[in-house]
Amino acid sequence: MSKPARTRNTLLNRLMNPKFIMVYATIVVFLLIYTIGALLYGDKGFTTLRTFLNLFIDNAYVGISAVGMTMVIITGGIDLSVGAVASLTGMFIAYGNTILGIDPFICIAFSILIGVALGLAMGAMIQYLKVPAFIATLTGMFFARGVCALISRESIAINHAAFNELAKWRIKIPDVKPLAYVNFNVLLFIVMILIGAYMLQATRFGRNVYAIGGNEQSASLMGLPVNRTKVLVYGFNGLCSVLAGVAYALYVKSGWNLSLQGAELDVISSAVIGGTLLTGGVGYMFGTLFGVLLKSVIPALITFNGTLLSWWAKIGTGVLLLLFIGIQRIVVSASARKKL
Amino acid sequence: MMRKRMKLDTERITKSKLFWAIVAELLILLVCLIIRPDFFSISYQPSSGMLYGSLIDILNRSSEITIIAMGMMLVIATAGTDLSVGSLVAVSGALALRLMRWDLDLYPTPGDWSITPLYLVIAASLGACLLMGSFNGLLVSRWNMQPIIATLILMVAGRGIAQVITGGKQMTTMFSPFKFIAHGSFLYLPMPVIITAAVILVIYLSTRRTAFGLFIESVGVNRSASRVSGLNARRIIMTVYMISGFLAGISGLIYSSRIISNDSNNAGQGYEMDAILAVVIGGGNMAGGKFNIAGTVMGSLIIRTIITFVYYFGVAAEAIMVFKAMIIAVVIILQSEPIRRMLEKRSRMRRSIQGGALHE
Amino acid sequence: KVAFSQIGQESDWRTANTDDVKKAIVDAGWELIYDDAQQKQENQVKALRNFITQGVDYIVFTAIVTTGWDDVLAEVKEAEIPLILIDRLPETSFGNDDWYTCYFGGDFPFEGYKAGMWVKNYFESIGHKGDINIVRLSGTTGSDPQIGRTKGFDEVVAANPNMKIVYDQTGNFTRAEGQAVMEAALKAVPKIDVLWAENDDMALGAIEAIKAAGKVPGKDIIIIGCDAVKAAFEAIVAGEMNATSECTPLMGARVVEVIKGLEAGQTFDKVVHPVEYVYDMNGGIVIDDDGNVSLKAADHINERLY
Amino acid sequence: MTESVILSMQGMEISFPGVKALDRVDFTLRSGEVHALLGENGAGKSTLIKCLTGVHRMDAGRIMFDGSEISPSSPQEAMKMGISTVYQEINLCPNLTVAENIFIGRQPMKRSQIDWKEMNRRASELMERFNIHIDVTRPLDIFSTAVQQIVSIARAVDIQAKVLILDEPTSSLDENEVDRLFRVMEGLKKEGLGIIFITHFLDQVFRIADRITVLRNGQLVGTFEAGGITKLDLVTRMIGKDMDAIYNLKRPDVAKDAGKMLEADRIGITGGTVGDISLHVKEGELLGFAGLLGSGRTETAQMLFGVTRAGKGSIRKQGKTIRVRHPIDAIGQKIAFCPEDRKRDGIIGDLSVRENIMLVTQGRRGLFRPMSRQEQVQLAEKYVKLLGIMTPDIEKKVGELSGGNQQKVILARWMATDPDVLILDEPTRGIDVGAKAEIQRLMIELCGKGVSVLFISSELDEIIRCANRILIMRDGEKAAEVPGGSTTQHEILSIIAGEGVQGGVA
Ligand SMILES: Nc1ncnc2c1ncn2[C@@H]1O[C@H](COP(=O)(O)OP(=O)(O)OP(=O)(O)O)[C@@H](O)[C@H]1O
Ligand SMILES: Nc1ncnc2c1ncn2[C@@H]1O[C@H](COP(=O)(O)OP(=O)(O)OP(=O)(O)O)[C@@H](O)[C@H]1O
Ligand SMILES: [Mg+2]
Ligand SMILES: [Mg+2]
Repeated sequence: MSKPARTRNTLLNRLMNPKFIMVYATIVVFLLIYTIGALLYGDKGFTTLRTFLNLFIDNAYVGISAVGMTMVIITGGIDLSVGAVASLTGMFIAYGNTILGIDPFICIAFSILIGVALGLAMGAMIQYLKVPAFIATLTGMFFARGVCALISRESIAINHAAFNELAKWRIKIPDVKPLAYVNFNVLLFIVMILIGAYMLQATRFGRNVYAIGGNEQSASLMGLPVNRTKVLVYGFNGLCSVLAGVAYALYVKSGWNLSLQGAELDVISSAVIGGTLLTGGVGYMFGTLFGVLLKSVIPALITFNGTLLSWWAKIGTGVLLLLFIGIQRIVVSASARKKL
Repeated sequence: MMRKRMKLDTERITKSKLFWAIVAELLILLVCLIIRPDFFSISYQPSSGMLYGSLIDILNRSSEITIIAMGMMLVIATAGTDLSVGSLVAVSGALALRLMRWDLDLYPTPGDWSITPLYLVIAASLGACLLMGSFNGLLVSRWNMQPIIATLILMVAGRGIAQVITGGKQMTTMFSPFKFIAHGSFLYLPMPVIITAAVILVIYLSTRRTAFGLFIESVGVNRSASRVSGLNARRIIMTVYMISGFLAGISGLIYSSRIISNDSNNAGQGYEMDAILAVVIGGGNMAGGKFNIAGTVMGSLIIRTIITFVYYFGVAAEAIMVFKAMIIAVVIILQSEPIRRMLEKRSRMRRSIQGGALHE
Repeated sequence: KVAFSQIGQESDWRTANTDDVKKAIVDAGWELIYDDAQQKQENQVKALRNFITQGVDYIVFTAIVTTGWDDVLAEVKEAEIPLILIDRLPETSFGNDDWYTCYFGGDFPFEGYKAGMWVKNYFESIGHKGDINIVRLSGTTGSDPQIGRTKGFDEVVAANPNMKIVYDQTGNFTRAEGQAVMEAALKAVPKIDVLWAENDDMALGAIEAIKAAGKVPGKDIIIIGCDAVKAAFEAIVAGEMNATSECTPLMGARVVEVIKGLEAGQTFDKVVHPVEYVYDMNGGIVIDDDGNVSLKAADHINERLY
Repeated sequence: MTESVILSMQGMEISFPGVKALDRVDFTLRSGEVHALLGENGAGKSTLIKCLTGVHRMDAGRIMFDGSEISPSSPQEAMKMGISTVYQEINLCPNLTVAENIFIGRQPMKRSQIDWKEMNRRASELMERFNIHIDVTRPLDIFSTAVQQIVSIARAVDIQAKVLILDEPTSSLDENEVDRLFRVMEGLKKEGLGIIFITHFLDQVFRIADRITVLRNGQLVGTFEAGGITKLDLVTRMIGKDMDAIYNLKRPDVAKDAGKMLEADRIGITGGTVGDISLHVKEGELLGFAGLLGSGRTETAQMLFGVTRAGKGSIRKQGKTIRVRHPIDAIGQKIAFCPEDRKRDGIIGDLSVRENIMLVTQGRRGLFRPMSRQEQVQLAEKYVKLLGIMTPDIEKKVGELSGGNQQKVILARWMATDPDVLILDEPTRGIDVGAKAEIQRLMIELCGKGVSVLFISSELDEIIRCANRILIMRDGEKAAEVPGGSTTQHEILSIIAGEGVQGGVA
């Protein structure tokens, strides 16, 4: 009697798992675009480590938010409030510190409280009142933006010694020119990605998230804590939005009620480009990491070009977006064909 | 028997989402009435030949969103979304102005003239939007791209295209036939209201008087099963995005005719969200399925009423957001299934108590 | 190499501004690196970082928002790249002002002030007695021009008790919203004498709303805008608008002048405002405390290119 | 016998809009017994289970479990208390691996991390117990319905519980799998579990059940000792009328000179699992398909209908070569196909019964010739009556019907198109005895009108009883073709098992 062939559980085998195809496709496209950039603008400094690290520095806040968003999207939901909540965080810190003279770290704690509470509230609305996530979080977004505007309509600078210290803190990479460094935001981004990946991969909570995205009704019949998980996911996303807001505040050291408008679309598309399916059930943190990088390499390319009219830049962004998704599709379908 | 039927009907009415949308709209209007009764005054305006009043404004200014929402409604019914509509509004306007003026480098004083005949202007604008709609449709139906991402492409690029068309300039025209689209009147009503009514009628006839509506809903609920049942799911999805693009084009013509110029930067800004909101308030399900034309129109009216309310009473415009959030939250929560079921249970209980009392 | 970081393209005025600066730089024979931030502060920060990486020689910068530039501007300073600010002057916490070379841009409060003076003196000139009911369409709340122009106009209102602002709402600097807000204002406010729109686009939108209400713009309601774009001149000549307070987007010449000067080792005043006028139908209305008068729009319409 | 009562439900009541699904139902379960729950489609069996496990909130009634009163508010709670359930529709997550589906929510942990290795190992072991040899690290959705069903059973069985509920676990299993399941059930019974077993296969009931409870229209008919009631008696009680006529079905008569209606010549999927199938069916003939799970019956049917494209071979209808690349083509050729996976390819859940029935007919008429409301209602009502679909009215959402009734709606949809060729992939799955007989009668009646029927079923006796010819498939290929009627179940089984004694048919 022939024993069925056991697949060996080697690292290679695990990495070659077909479920990671989308992630690999993203990485391939990223490398491709990066190479193109290097060929075109290598002489202008596109290939320097600094440019590469700038991708992280300039997009850390998007990435931090995308960690929570990835989780939300895996449950089959969506959260449009992230930009507004991050902006609100900035307002809290700026207004609290500059106008009211409160320690910015207390403001951050307060923001976390509010952000998580808003997230949980939206989650509860979605889960218990069966309001579509799109609408529940859209109201959340209007609400947060409205509160921003009510706090102040002018941008407020943040000027606090410890806060400035944190913003300025950086690890310099030795022996490279031009100067390259990693700052607090980048570390926060990487740490959040790792935490997110750990949660999704190694905890029951994370697996429940996938199960809910696969089929919510089934998950509930299988006896999983669907309600609790989903509400918590939105709460966690609220936390991520606040942290993104903190990162953004560190980045620009001010609060403005109109900041981060449309950031939610950046965050969502980063996650989706990284291979997360909006229908739920599929997505990986490392995919999201590369999604963020991929999404941020476009503006970098366009700036390096430096001659594009604003409108051509917009069209260019669209075309590049189309290009990625096209290539991603081709990579995925090619490997799918090979499998058969 | 007769009584039972009537009871059933009232039950059905209170259970429908449309009912709650209407209730919400009436409540907002009631608040207006209490604050200032003259909000409701409608008079005849001889100089423009139409009725004049805040209620007319609500109808008039909701047209852009209502028209777009009609397309969005069909797209949502197939379990999609179309984020590009706002940008298409800009494209349509830009193309129209470009065709009428055709003078990128000069700024001659605008007058009652046009380089291109109006029908060509309209055909070209709508045609371009139809084309862009089919681009969306292609990506979604053929390439199986996720609708949000697929339409994000044109959402970003669309405004760029609009600016390329006009060289980034805002051009004004005084061409009176074009002005008529938004400022003219018919049957004492502003033209946009008439156009909107026509669009609603056409959408109604083409979805409810043919099998198109059923097919859309079927594909939206279960694409795989619809395919097995012999529906050409791809073609249906494609068509729906084309309709959405086309209607965005109409909306864009109204918008640019209103301001008798193009505005590639601001035209249609945020329309996609408002349209989606209107559809959902009207009872549409983002996951696809049944759509409700009357509900969607109601949703659009609610949104416009809130804005008009804010303008009319001079409330700080920043409050629009908070206002919108609160009113929508209330409407949506009232419409939500658990709450409706609760209300229903309660009314049933009350009825059974009454029934018991009757027997004694 | 000259790098130029622009806010985005939100209006015609901005387009004219961008075109003028870019053209001037290119015409001067320098290499231009241009970045459009598409209304996002973060994009501008990215662009500035990028300019540093690319090692440009000068940076021309229009800040989308007043605050939040400390870090990146410190980096610019560190890299010893001369910074030329135009249109908007950001606030920083640097304590001194040697982080930028010079600033060139409109004096927003003064623009508002001139508009207010024009209204006051216009009504005096036609012998109007009693209250002047003013509707204000303000710009995007929180933006520099909105804050400045509102402040300047309010100064005049405060000094003249017969000038009353009866309705005040934002029109976000766009034609469509200017129109919709004016439409509501016409119904909510029984008597309107003056419309003061904080930019021309809103005024042009409002004109259509006024017509639809059966009133004659420019006669029944006196309309004054701001910016002085060509479309406003046309409206003034056509008699549908009364005046506009200039805010010039033409900054390219000054930018080139500064850079050339810097190359030659000159220094410049930190803050310079362009000379701006008020244009109206007939001219001759006093618009400031020095007795300067408004110009007749019809005489200048042909020199307007934007 | 001194079995103690572990679970008792008294006076259970629940109503949905338009139906009273349960009306004062009592039910008791002893530990160490298998208690069968029977009734027609829509009788309320699944609903009773769902009330017990907290999916639905009952309107009235008391549940005693293990000596104390409980009122579970969610499946999660019920599971914690020791009630493990396999629901009727397969309720698993298609995106997760087989192993995860078995262990989700109770994964083995190591240092507060999920121990994936251990989990996969145990999952493999468990699947071997059911003689399924698959890579448990592959996502569930690539496996067939049967495998999925076994996965969900494996999950329920592995949970340490006091009560195990199986709602139609055997509907898509073949004989071997059923045997294996029963062996597992016997084992659990010995351990003292109480098992509730819902099925429409009366043979199976008599094989394993100790007691039987019958529901009809949401009301309790009675509880019987399995030894004290005959099959016929049981059917009569379930359906409420005498139905012995159903066992006297006659195979369709095929005219000697009947032409070939549909022929397939060496069709197959390039690079796929099924290849080289040739078959034909004559006018008015009923061709049965037998085979093990995954033998490729479904894929063959899907090729004939254009759901999956046949990469090679040709298909002829009435002598003319036809191209079927999309179901539209097949429908145009008057072929109808009632798919196996009802949830995915069949029902359109949010649409009403009426709309579901008229859908294909309307599709054929095209966009611009819509059926009038009256026509639609007539059509729907005709088939609701013909097939005995239990629904309060034709505007009810199909998704809210009981499983069996959903199946009937799909059947109605295809019958309404008046086809020449009707392909039925497991049409009798999850359907009660009465309705099953009704469907068989309908098939034969259709054959009498000249329709050719291709009938796929995992129930051999059903095929043997009805089919003129039986096509037996093995491993994606045609293994044999035998005449119906004269062939016995045993003969077919031996062909199916054939030379390929693979895996380990114990
Ligand atoms: N969620 C629901 N909403 C409305 N009605 C429902 C719902 N679930 C079940 N019903 C109705 O309750 C009745 C009983 O259904 P149930 O699923 O319990 O039947 P069943 O005995 O399991 O039938 P089958 O053998 O076909 O599975 C049916 O008439 C059905 O239409
Ligand atoms: N027990 C099993 N072990 C492994 N793979 C299986 C098993 N059952 C089904 N499969 C998979 O399903 C594929 C064929 O399924 P298909 O649905 O066509 O067969 P079927 O005869 O209709 O079976 P079913 O009765 O499950 O519908 C096989 O190629 C195989 O990959
Ligand atoms: Mg059932
Ligand atoms: Mg099958």
